[in-house]
Amino acid sequence: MKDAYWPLILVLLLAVGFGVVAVLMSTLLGPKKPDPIKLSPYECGVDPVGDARMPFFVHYYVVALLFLIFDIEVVFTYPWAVYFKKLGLFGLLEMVVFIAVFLAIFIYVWGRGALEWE
Amino acid sequence: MIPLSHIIIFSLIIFTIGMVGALSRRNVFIVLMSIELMLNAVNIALIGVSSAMGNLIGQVLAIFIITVAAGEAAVGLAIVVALYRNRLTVNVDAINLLKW
Amino acid sequence: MNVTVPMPNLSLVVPEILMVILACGLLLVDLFIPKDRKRVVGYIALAGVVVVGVVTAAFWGKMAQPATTFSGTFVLDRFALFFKEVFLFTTGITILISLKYLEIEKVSLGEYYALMLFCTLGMMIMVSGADLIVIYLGIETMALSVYVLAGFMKFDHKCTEAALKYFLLGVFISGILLYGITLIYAATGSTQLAQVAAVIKEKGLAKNPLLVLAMFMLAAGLGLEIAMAPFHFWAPDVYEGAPTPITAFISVAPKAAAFAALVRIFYHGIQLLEPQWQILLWIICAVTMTIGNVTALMQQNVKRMLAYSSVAHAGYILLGVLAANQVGVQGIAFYFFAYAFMNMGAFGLVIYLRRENIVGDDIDDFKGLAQTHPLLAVIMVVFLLSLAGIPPTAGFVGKFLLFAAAIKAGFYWLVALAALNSVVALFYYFRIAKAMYMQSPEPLPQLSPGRGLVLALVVVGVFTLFFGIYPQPLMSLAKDTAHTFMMFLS
Amino acid sequence: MMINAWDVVFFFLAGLILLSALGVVFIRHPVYSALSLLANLCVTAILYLSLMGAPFIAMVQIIVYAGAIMVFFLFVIMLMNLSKGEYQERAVPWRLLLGLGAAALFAFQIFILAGEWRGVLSPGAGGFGVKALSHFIFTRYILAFELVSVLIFVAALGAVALAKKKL
Amino acid sequence: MTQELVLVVIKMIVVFAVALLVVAYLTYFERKIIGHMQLRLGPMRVGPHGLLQPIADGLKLFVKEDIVPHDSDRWTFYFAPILNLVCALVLLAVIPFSYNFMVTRLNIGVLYILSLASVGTIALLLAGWSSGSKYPILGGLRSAAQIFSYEIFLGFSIMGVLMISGSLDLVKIVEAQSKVWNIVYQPVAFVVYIIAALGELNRTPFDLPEAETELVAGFHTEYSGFKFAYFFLAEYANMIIVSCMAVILFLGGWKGPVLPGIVWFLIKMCAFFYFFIWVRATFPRYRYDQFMRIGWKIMLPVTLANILVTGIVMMLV
Repeated sequence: MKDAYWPLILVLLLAVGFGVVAVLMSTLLGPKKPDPIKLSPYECGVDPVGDARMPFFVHYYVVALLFLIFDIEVVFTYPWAVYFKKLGLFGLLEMVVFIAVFLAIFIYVWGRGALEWE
Repeated sequence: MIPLSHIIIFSLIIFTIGMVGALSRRNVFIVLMSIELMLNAVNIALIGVSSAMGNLIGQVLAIFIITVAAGEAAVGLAIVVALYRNRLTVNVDAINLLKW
Repeated sequence: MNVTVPMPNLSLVVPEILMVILACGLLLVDLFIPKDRKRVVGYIALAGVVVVGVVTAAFWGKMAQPATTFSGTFVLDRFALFFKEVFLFTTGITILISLKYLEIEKVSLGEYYALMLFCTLGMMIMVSGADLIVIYLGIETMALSVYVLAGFMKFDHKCTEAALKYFLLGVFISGILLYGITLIYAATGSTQLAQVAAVIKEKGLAKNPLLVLAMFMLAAGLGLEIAMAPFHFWAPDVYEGAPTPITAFISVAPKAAAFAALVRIFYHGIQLLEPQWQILLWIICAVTMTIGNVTALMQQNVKRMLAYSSVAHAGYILLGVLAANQVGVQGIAFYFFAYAFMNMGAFGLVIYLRRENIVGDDIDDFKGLAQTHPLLAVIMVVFLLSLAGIPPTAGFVGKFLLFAAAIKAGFYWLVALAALNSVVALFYYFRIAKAMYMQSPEPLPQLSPGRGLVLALVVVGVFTLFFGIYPQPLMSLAKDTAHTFMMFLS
Repeated sequence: MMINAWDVVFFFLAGLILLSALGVVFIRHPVYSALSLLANLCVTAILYLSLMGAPFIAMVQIIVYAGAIMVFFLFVIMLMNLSKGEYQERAVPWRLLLGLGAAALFAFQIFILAGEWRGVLSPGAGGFGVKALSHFIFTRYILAFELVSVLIFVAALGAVALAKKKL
Repeated sequence: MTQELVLVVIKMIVVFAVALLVVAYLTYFERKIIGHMQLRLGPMRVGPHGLLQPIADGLKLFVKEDIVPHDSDRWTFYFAPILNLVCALVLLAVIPFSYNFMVTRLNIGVLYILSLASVGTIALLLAGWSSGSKYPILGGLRSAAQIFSYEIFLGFSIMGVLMISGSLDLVKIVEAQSKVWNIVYQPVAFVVYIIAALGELNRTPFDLPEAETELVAGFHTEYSGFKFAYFFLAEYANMIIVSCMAVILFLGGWKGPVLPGIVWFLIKMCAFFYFFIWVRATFPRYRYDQFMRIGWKIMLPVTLANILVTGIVMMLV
């Protein structure tokens, strides 16, 4: 079987079509009895307190940052892994250096306590 | 058969749109995203040229650009976060302690 | 079947490798050093920089011919070595003047030094890159570290703001730089400078509009770090907002790196477009000098004034680039060392005046310095003389070389303009001197500089004078640099 | 017949990219703007895949740009979760003028450049495999490859140093 | 050309229909199996042994009132579940159920799957944000943080397999396992893959976004009706994908004696389903900090070491 990308478009269309149509149908078919309490944000039955704004959680930010960084490493490792057999020892050394630097990042972040979730 | 000029002109248009956004919008996030748009336009041109010439250097550069864009996003948003802590705003207009 | 990978000649990148190891090691060491003894990190960084400097200097004798490695993406020649020494020197001095400052600002952290080392690494790659991709990555490594350093005092409003402005502009301009690289690639099918030059020659692309446009974009992209008009307006803001040692650093090292990269790309990559880029640089040079000097006249804040003065200096150095002859490159090389001495010194003095509650960057803070600290005032005068280009200082020799190169290349009008500008510059340098000598002092609390700062001031002060009186050693080094660098062109 | 089909594909994708690019710049709310950019990046990936024979870049584009950078953006926007009023912007005419100036400049460039391209894209001719690309990155551009790790180190270092409240 | 098109369409419809059916019955079997494990019977009322239960559930969700909270951001509120489902469904297109049976074959199949999986995260973030209420936002951020953390380890864990097979093409990866399955060479990677998959699927023991005690119900607190069902569908569709990938990467895909390939594939896939359900019935939930610690402090170094060891061993052999 040869490579072909065009079927992906069909698949995408089918998936989107299914998604949109089903949601629309259910919106049209379902009952409509809105009332203010039902439409208010859910807070365990208590009246909503404050707006949805909250303090900045820096931990989430750091995790997202780590993800971004290691995602880059993953992306560079794919072509290397695929080509590894041809590259041989030299390729391995290249990747050792590359991973070593990322490990340094990792140790640094760990040591700074950015991985601790209090 | 698509002439390469189409691709390049197209990428220039996108690049310009990004430039307009980066210069005229006030929300830091949108300014940053407009800049990402500019980089994306560069990538379109690079890959177009690369595949028209049958030369892979453009694709290599494109990968590096994407990587650098990630680094820039990390640093840029960190600066925005630091600023947000100090000022509780992300609007470039409100950032005016220093006169340009 | 294995592909044969030519083992790169790693010996040429030893300084860079050492730098990476130093920076990473510094960070890891920093994790285990208690909060009150962070000064040690600074000492380690300094020692490391000195070692790398010595190692780099050891290459000098061997590099009579340029050597390339990593499949021609990296080149080591005397030009690169010379500039690497400039960066390392600047970094060393910056670390010295930071030691005390960081304690006053309460941000003594390993990250600070590590970022500075990474920044230096980026610049070292920039001057050695023989491929636009490598140069670009070097620029970005440098730029990202500088953005963070500029905003390092993250609870200071001005500081984060300066960082944001610098960052937004920098990233925006790097997009334009990239488009320039893309256009060069599109026109020649390569990003390697030697190949680009060969293709231009072979196909006669010297008047190709693509390349001309690319040239504009590259000049713009590098012009940001150089702080040349019309991309100079970030400089005063960032210089004012950033921590003062970093301001000193930004005003010298990235500028030198960007100039080196510009010279390498223009001379080795697109040298056949010389008629075009001469017109471009002529205009930029004239505008940059004038804007820098005229706006500097109106500043009250010393950091801002020095910022505009550094814009003006970028204009003078552009004279050397424009000349495109051996004297020009020699002048650029010499001038950057001289500029490193005098500018670091001037900013060092601003740091000297830094007290608990006073930033020390207003011109009034200099009032009557001659009475309270006569020696300090004398040193400042030396730096000011050098910045203004008056003998017997290194600044004079550098400026002389640059002007000579421009005259040799026939840019008489431009040199006349530059001379006029130098006269204008005298006025604002004189204002600081006047404040120091002719105004009575306000009651000053005791200044308590660190030993590092004193040492740094003495070193740069002595160098400024020494190379002003006896410039031969540095001149001959600069001449060798220019000689090997220009061999390509003949 | 085939030629026309590819032209149609190109103009369709280009139109989508153009629309979403305009969306990024002119939509008021940053979350919608980010979604527009997301669409832009994904359609660009389709463009690479379908017309330019660059499947690996297309995937990297989605993994890194759409899957990491945009997630990061949205993440930070949502962490701050500013209320709607804070997205109001003052209209600044001179900024707009600056933008229009840039646009005019580039329109001018397009006129200069339009005649300069002789190459053509021939989609369907099969592009480069991943391995060809690997060969380039891991033999010729080793230095750049290793430099990337340093660059990312700098980014991580800077971001942590700036964002963490106390170190 | 036309023939090809028709073939693709038929395959596509078959795959989707079967997948949706499998998803529906997965929920049934999950309830049944867990029920039996806990000495209960599970659903019994609708149809014999409750066999029609999933259909009843689907119908119920379909005709339920579709509540859109007034604080919500209407467009994104609708967009998020659709994006989530679409990202899960389009992945089915490249899974080779046997040597010949797949919608389309890509030479970068692995990347295709990982790339779209990462876009799915955005849907969760959007769902949480668009609800305009604090629990969903927190839940969305949590799920996203969890999913993309574990995505990294997932990516690294399959690197060893890629090194061995030297291709990103799923079919070639299976073909490379003709003699020995990759699980023999890559046991560590397999274990990491399974853990990462559990984390990425938000399943017990890592179903933290839905930790009722802390966060009500996670990012889909405000969702109801069919939009809610979409998240559910997407989760189970992702489970199918993850299982398929495990089979392809580590367990030799459709390879097996006697029986036709596709049967082997389905058998292996069902074993994974059973495993996931079993884990859910057995393990308690982790705390969020423990979860993150496991990920970043243990799995990341392990996967990196695995890559290097694989490399060294491949050099020596």
